[in-house]
Amino acid sequence: MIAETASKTLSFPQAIAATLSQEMARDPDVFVMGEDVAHFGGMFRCTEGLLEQFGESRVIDTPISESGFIGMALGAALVGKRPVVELMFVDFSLVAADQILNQIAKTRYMSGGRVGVPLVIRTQGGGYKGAAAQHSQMLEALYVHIPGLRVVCPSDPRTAQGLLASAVRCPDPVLFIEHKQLYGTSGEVPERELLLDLGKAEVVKQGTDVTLISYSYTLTLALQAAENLQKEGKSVEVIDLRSLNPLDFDTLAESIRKTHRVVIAHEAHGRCGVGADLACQIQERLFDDLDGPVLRVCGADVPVPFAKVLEDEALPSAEKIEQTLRKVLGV
Amino acid sequence: MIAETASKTLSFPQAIAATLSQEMARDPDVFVMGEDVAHFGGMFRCTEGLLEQFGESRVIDTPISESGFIGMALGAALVGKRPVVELMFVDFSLVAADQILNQIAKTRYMSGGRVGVPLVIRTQGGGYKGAAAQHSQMLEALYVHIPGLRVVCPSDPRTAQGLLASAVRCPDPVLFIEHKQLYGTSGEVPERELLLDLGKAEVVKQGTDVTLISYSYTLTLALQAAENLQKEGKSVEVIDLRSLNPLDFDTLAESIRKTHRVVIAHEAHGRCGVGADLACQIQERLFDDLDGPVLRVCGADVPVPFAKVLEDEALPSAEKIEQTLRKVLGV
Amino acid sequence: MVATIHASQQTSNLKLQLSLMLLLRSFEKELTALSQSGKLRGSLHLATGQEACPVGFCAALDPQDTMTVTYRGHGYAIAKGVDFKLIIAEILGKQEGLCHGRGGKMHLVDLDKGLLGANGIVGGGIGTAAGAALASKMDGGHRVSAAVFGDGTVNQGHSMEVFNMAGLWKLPMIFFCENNLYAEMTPLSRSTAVIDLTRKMEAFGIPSVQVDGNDVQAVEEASQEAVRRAREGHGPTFIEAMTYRTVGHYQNDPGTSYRSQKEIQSWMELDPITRLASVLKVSDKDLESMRQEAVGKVKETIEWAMALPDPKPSDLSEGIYA
Amino acid sequence: MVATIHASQQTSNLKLQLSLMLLLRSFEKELTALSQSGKLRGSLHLATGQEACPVGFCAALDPQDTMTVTYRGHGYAIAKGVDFKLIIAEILGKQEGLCHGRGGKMHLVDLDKGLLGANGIVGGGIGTAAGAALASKMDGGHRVSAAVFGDGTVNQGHSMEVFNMAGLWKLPMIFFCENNLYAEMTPLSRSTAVIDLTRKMEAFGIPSVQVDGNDVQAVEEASQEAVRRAREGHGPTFIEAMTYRTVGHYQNDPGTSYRSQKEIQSWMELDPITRLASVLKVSDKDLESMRQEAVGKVKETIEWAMALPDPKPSDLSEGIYA
Ligand SMILES: Cc1ncc(C[n+]2csc(CCOP(=O)(O)OP(=O)(O)O)c2C)c(N)n1
Ligand SMILES: Cc1ncc(C[n+]2csc(CCOP(=O)(O)OP(=O)(O)O)c2C)c(N)n1
Ligand SMILES: [Mg+2]
Ligand SMILES: [Mg+2]
Repeated sequence: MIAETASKTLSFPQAIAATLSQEMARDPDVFVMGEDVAHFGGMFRCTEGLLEQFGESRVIDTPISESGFIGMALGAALVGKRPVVELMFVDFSLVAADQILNQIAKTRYMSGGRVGVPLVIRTQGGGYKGAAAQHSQMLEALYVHIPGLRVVCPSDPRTAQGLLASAVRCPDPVLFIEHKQLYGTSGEVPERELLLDLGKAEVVKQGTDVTLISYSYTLTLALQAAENLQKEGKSVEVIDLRSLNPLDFDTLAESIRKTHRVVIAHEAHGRCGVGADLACQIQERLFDDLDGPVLRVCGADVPVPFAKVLEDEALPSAEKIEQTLRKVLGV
Repeated sequence: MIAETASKTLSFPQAIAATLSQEMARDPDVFVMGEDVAHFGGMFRCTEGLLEQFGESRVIDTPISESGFIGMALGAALVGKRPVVELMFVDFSLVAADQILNQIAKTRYMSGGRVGVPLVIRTQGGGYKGAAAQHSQMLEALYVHIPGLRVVCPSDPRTAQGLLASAVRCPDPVLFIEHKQLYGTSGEVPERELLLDLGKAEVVKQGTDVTLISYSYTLTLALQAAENLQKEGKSVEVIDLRSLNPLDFDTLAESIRKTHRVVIAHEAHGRCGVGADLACQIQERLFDDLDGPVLRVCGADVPVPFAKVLEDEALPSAEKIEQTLRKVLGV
Repeated sequence: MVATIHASQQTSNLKLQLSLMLLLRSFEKELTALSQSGKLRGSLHLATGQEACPVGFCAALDPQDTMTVTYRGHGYAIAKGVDFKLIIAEILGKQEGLCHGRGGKMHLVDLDKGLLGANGIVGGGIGTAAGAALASKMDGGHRVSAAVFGDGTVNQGHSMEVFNMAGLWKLPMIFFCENNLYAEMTPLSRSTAVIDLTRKMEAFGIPSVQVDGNDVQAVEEASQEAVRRAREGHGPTFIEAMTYRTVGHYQNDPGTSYRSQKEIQSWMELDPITRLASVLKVSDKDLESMRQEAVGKVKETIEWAMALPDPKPSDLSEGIYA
Repeated sequence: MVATIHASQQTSNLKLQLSLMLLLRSFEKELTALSQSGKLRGSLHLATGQEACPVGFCAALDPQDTMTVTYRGHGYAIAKGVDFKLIIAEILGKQEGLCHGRGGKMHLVDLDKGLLGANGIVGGGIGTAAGAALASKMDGGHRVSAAVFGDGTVNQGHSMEVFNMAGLWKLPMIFFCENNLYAEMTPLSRSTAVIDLTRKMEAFGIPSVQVDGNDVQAVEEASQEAVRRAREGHGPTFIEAMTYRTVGHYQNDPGTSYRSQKEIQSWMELDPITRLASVLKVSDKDLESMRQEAVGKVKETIEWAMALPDPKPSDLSEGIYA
């Protein structure tokens, strides 16, 4: 990592808003649309100030018509705009799934590569807040399964800033999933423009005994678990996946060839989840490097329950990740 | 398997229609709805004759409003009906994804188990017909990822009949995915009512050297590949998964403990697919039983292309499965 | 039907409705306090100021009639007869709660009382309500089914698909739209091309009626008429109840950044509770003591519910499949 | 604008339109033959009898105007100027095809000609068209965007969401609805509560016009007017073009089990090609020779395209990401 000279502290929503502002100032084709993003500044304050800066024609409040306005983003992208849509909860992506999966994801390939779809769908997911089954999901696996979309999950304000700027400039459609637990966090971000490579995973903690792969808010929990084990002299290498599609398998492989042990931690359901996908690919391609099975810590295969005790039981925690690491390490 | 005395030959669509007729005659609460299912008898002839038998109030043509009428099936199920919806192509399920995944799949759990949702969504998917990217998908992985639905894929007229009858009687919502390649096939079905257990996989060919897991139309290809290798004295055990959720892991495990080698073949995309899910679970739970990695034959991770040469390249074939079996067997 | 009720019975009905509105109001107040003190999880979508809608509408329904409501729909649940205590227990995430703590506030459901479900997805339950109406039609159409939703919900594709099928098939149902002028922070005029929703419904062949949603008697009357039409096989009615939430969209929204103090004040003056109280000539003192009684009932229930056991973590997977 | 064109120019325009309609008709005939002989993969959704719609409508558009169409939309692609040869090559799955053989018949797209895409999902491209209109509006509204779709498509939620936003934001666009009376095998009267679609559009604040969709001049005129309105900032127009496919829904549907012979016959008599020919006083003989010419052109192109190389299997993953 190159040292970033000047930096400042921003909350996660501020980092998003600042990045959108930066990109809109840079490129007049970038515009923002979604429910209550303009006059109100976004339900989660991620578009605050944009209306004042860029006006109503580039910061657009929409009706509650996700399929409609996401479809419109596709059309605008095809004629040269760079729409950044806010979809308030990723759970609501299901009312627009045809537009995302049958239209946006497929347009480029169906045209034989002749047509680009440069748009970003920024959305928000995840649990831990008692928001229950229809407001707590992490749905990235659905969007990784269908080819054609880039799927990106930032893990803190800095990666949000760097990945979002790259997403806005990306010629492909990007589904950018923020986590509601991160909205309350703050962190250092560089004063200057930051661009992080969309297709790269990052080793965020070096280690030698086991590779722990995670992303989004779960990375916070993964790092806690890794630090707990560090105290006992166990060295956990932690990788922030960042991009779920495309996958930076090389970074994973390099680590696994060193550690020979793997744990994957994410919040989404296990079945056909990203963890299952990674574990499958790892055993397919690195079977002989593995000392034992790739283990996962996932959200339980039930709709996210409302009651705290149940939600806690259903979702990953630092403790559960630590337990799984111990299992893999035999300690 | 118990010998089924009297039998007859039916095409796949006839087997479906006969089963629907049987279930509607048995239970007055069963009704059928979908686009052109009544007066026309279904785009694929799977509801032929039902209107004449049961009348317009139980065989209902709908507008092109999949989200609406699938939502209505949920409401009807809640008050005691047993709707069987036809969704013409599984690709179109994406315009109804909220109703299927946020509503139907979650209703029972969100009610604390107090409310049942006995409905069936019959749909059709798959490629090989030059129907291109929006009419050729197998989307089961999306519906397995989200808990709450039973997901079932018949592999011939007989399993279609037995599984569909069970699906109609099931107290949980069932997504029943037929394959367009199977519509042109015929097979023996029993004269008498057939009920196949919804949660069971079936060993359709015994073998000792490698376990080959498949389902839907791909099973046909899997059996061809297995037979080809049989000629060389290689004994492939072939399992028809049938139910993708819940998963009959015991049947898989029993076979794998015997063969120590696994190949999974399906048509859907690989990333976060059912094959990835199975491979992950197998290595998690049976790591020490495996002689090598679990390998997959999947649809390529591109939208299904139109041109024949490309579609052939993208989708599984008996030959590709055979090659992968050879790799696993080292022959 | 209304006409056959004796005046005294009507008055006593109205008194009950006043009590019920006070109960809903107190319920929301106490929940707000609970939320502020951190004892309540998740978002709290209140309907303070809109109480005449659930109370007036549900008065027109029979026990076997069905309905779906929104994240803001606890008032309908209570007015439809769902056990108030079980709702509070659910909102507190208790095993004895209406949905054993799995569903929470946004997902109340109680088939015995005809509540097919609250919903977290805008418009998500409208198809469900229509499906129950379709089922009823198959059985002769004696049960009526209702979908309750807000003004902003008419822009969701699912809603419009269902409007069309209900109009086409003349389903025995009621679309009860609480037009509180805003969808979250967006006024109807910035989200809908045609803001006269009753005109909009003509596209779906559904007759409409607009009603003062802060007048419980007017709401009940319009609802009775719609229910009658539905039960007699004349198909669906769209009721647009003009109302206002005097609070924010949810607990963290004061509701003041996008609405003027004057606007809020003018609606406060149309408060359905004080209006009904004055119709009934209930003195301020009597009203206050009725209010106290309602608050007491809610507080007591909350206390009871707080002491209930949580669900068992080991039962996490209970209830997902039959 | 129409008025300023000299009569002779108009006649020569109409002659060109007649040729174009004959080309479309021949195109469909030859493709049908190809499909019957097993040389064409997949479904073939024809628009035989509806040719006046694409030809009349596209005549009103400028090259930079954009549109989305359906699985049945090859006529619009051709009339909008997409290279006819590349379309045939695409339909034959060739590497030189419009979409390098990846898209196929249902997914034609050519940004250079303003064709934003055909679509396999009913209503799936309507948002796309509106998005291009929104972009145009941001840039001053000089480009007009059109969504072409069928009568049954108005019942899809996505369509209605977009109708509303287009009406609300006064987008420079045209909703061109080919009302061919059926959605697959279902007549409009069994799928829509209000079958007068122009009335339906009032719900979305969109003015409508109904036009004889088998009269190419009428279609062009109505379209010119709608385009003018859009370009002048008056917002969207809904054009309902009454037409009929004299063939089945797709190649395996004779189209006769759900439509009477009489009905089909009566529409055959309104055939847009013979009608325009008689307006232009083109003799049967001349018409036949024009037809022969069109057939020749199509056959020649098919022959050319059949000989082209297939895509390379090893290039399967080309084109999915930038
Ligand atoms: C599909 C979907 N989109 C967006 C939301 C977020 N959301 C929750 S309430 C709401 C406003 C709904 O407004 P209205 O229908 O007027 O009902 P009200 O809240 O005013 O009662 C929105 C946009 C959601 N829950 N579901
Ligand atoms: C979402 C969706 N549902 C169903 C279909 C199947 N389907 C293809 S064409 C069609 C009929 C469309 O009718 P209409 O809009 O009138 O257009 P037409 O085919 O008559 O030109 C249907 C139902 C589809 N392609 N997409
Ligand atoms: Mg509202
Ligand atoms: Mg039509």
